[in-house]
Amino acid sequence: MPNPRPEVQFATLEQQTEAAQLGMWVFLATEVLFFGALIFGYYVYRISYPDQFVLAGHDAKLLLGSINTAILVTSSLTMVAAIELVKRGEPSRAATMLFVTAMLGLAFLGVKGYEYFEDYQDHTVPLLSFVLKPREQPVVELFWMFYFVATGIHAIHLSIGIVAVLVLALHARHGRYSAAYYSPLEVLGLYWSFVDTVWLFLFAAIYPIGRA
Amino acid sequence: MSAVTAGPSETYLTNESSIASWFLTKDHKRIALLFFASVTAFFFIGGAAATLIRLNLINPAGNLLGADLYNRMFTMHGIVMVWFFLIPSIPTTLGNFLIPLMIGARDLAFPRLNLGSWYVFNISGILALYFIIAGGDDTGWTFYTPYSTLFSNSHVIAAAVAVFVNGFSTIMTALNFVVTIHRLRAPGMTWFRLPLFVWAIYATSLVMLLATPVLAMTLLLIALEHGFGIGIFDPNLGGDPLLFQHMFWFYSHPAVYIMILPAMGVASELIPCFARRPVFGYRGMTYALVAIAVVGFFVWGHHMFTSGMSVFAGIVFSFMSFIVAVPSAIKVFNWTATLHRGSISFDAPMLYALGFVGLFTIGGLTGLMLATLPIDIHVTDTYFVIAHFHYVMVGGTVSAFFGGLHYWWPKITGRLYPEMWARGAAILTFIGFNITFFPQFILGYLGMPRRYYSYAPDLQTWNVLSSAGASILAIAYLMPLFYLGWSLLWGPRANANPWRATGLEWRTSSPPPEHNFERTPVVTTPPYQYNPEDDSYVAQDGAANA
Amino acid sequence: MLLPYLISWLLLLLLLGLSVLTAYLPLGSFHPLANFGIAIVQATIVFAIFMRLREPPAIKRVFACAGFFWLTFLFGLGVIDYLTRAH
Amino acid sequence: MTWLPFWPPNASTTASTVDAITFGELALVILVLLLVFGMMFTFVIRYRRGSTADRSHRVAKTWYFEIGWTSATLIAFLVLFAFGAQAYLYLYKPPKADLELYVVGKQWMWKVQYPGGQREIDSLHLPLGKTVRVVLGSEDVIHSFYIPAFRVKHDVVPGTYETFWFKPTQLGDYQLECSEFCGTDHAKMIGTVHILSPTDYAKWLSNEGTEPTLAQQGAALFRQYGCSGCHSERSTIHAPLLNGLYGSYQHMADGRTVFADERYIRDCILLPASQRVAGYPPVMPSFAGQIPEDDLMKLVAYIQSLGAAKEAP
Repeated sequence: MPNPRPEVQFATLEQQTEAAQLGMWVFLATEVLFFGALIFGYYVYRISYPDQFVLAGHDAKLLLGSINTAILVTSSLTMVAAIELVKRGEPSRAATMLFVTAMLGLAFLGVKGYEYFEDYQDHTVPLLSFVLKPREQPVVELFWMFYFVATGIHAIHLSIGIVAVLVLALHARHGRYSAAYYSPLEVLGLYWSFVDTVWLFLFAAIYPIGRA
Repeated sequence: MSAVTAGPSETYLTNESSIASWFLTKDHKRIALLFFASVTAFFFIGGAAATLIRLNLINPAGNLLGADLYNRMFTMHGIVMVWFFLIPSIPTTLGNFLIPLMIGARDLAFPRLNLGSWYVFNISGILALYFIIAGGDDTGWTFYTPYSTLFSNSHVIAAAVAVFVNGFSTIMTALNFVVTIHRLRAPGMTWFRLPLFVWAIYATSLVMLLATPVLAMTLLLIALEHGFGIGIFDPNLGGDPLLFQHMFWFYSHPAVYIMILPAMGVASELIPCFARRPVFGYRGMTYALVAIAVVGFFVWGHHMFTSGMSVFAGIVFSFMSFIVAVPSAIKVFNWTATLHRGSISFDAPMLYALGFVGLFTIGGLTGLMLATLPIDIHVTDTYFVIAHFHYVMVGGTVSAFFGGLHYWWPKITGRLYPEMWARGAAILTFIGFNITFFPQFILGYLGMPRRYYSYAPDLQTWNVLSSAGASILAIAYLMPLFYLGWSLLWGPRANANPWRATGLEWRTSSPPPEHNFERTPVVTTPPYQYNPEDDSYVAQDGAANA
Repeated sequence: MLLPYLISWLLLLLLLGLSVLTAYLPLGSFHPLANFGIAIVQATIVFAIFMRLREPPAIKRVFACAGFFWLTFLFGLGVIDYLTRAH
Repeated sequence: MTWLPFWPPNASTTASTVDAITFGELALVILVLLLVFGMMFTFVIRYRRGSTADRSHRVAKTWYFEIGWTSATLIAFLVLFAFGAQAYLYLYKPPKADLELYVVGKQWMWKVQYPGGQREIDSLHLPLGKTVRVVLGSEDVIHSFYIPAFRVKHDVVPGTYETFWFKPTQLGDYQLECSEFCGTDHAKMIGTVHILSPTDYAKWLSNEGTEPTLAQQGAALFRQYGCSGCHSERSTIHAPLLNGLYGSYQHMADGRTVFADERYIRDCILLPASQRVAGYPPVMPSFAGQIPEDDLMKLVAYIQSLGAAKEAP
């Protein structure tokens, strides 16, 4: 596989790689603000209604949330492993690693879907099946609205990531990448790990709430 | 005149001529022209709404449009002008065209992303046209909840989604500029040799990148609440409508700087060139640009002094609003001082630039009055605010946009525009603008609230005066459409550097070839090396009087 | 080469355990702070190791921090209002 | 300033404060404009292309000047800020009120309730020279209560109460407006404020005042909504008595101490979750969506009246 030539606006391939990475970092900065705005809203209400948010958080599925966190953290590991394998000149093993990463992403979505189902049975889904439990007041519904909006938008981001990882896995299998050229993999790796990071913050906000 | 040798005969305009070569182009200069077409269309759509608004207000009864139609009209005017004209105006057209040329690059870092940005912009534009044609939105461009979410029966979702999608275009373009300015500067083009226009676009891009996502999230929540009842801001559940205002203004105040910073950049190019001397305090100008971009994020609460926000927060935001005015003041003084001991000529771009400085100064000083808490309580949500921000956005940004368009017209099209017509339009803009908007300061202090389709009869004189001014302004804005159109076909050919200016964009042919430069230029000189004494200059690649 | 990644993966899982543990501790109003703090440490590990921020060029660190830095403006100035509302 | 054709009437103590600051600032604005425009005109004429003016010895050390005008503007701005902030604090620290009004904004009208039980729509009758405190509530969207002649304005936010005050100083009729966009007939959400002499005001009150007072109406509602079932000495449920509550400091279960004003009482009724008093179990149900705004204000007025009288009625 010969090294591709840089695009016309770049002097060298290295410059092009750096630009692509910088571009992804700039994009991630905007994503921080996107999710940050939602998390800001969440904490504003948590300050205003501390007791009720703790009550609401009792019904969040801590076990499923923890399993999902572990799945995503592991998927970050397999993602960087794939990049390292390409660097060492083993693109086909890297492709396998990428498939594993995508499968872990799908596993996350599966667990998430099951969690939504349990939420539904628990009557904590606003609009569809929502019942206030004893001592709960209407603000509890705000907690669940945040929960669904935040995890929903995160799931969309993750789905985009899964599709992209699968595409790159196919590319890797067909030998598009080599130790000399793997820039798209690195850029996608940044995105993937960032989506994990978002989940870490959502987990902290939603799940480990007062069960003492 | 110019000693620059004629470039290759193939320019970016003529190298390919199929329709696909335009709609699938990756050339930043062609994409700039595509953006120019879209943005101009929206300028006239928004202008049509403004015309109807001013016609309606001639009569105190306001029965020309009536309540519902009037409410839809000012909402459409606001949304179209803010997101479909002012915010993209200078960055996507002049910025897109000039950034690679000014820094000596062959294109932007991500040409496909640049083209994608134009398509996304047009998709959002079609959504905007959809909500307008389907019956409009009556929430005002600010989408205040709970009116927008629980009460309005208009097309709130379509409007919110249009603005949401528009945000992607903004972010794509800004990201492209930031990476390009970081990674693609020509050899020798250090940060403190960048023209101030590049600095201004860089600062603007930062604000776009860091503010727009918050708006996106906010409008997403508004659309979800209006469409599905996911009431994050619903007071019946204990939600706080002021939380919406915090999130909305966290974007929308910096958005004002998205509109004005590029205009400042344009003025900083024009004034030294036509005063034939270096800009006064180049470094100070760059620091001021960055300071405005950063401190601009600390002041959003001054839109909420009467909203029920805490008294303490009000005082903090008032303080910050005064602080952010300092760098703006520095810029005004530096532009004025740039005229000192220059050799000033009064071509149309300079007239627009001087108009910009004057009108921006009035807008900025009345902004100080609005930052003062007790005055703001009286005049917020009145025509005083309307007058203030039109002085900044229309008097400031639109004047600078027209100035820049005339200045770089020969570079973009390879043709000269008719100077006398252009000067006439510039002067008419200034006169019409002041007649339109100055009376609105008075109306505001008299207590006429904004967004009123009818008003007390004793305020009619000022309203009629304002509407009369608007008709002059409309003529002044339509004139360039005709004489610039004429120049496209019959204007005399321009040489590479008709203004004898120093930037790298003038070191290639007019219009430039596809990849901008025959050879990558090497920069040896700071910008604006003009000498008024012997009328000489040194271009940024070291060529003297080229 | 994979060792730093493996170590940070283990660290992340440990921190996850710690975060789950806090749910059962009576921390009162420090609860959100504790969880948020753990998330920040986890995010730092992911950014530094998995996203290779420790490697040059430095400019990417600037943008990686810029987002969070700007977010503190929203949180800082926004929360001022909520902490000082009349009552 | 009434001699100026473009100056609104000045009819309250607030208006004088605001006008004074406006004048000071306007003078400064005009001064700076004269300075900037004067310099611009002088320079463009003197140094126009082809003039014989000397162009050598241009300023080299520009930063001397820049530091000069940076510090000058900074100091000027800080002075303006200080004046404004001081006046703002004054405007937000109400003096003792002579009269309390309850105003509900509703698409597209203002409903006014007087302590004596009188009610009006889109019209206020107020005595000259008395300090008026207004409690604002909204039934639907955000409105803004604005009297230009008084230079006072405050948003009316659904889900909470806002309060502010003013003191009329001129007899006459003044316009009342809604200044936050609230829907179709936003521009018609206007009314008139009639400032009467104290004797005329008393006459007006007695002509209107046939109903029981606001607090008495509230007391009836207190029984009707079942509040008295818990909040009374005879109740078996451990709920706080409300005598002396208004205007006191309350200790919350989460450790905060809050001042019990109208907004607090309102929150306690609608969102008791956010305002749990220390030592009491969280058993109070939320009344959100069950009490119309007018009734709510009557209840608040009643609980307020308990604060004044230390005895239960």
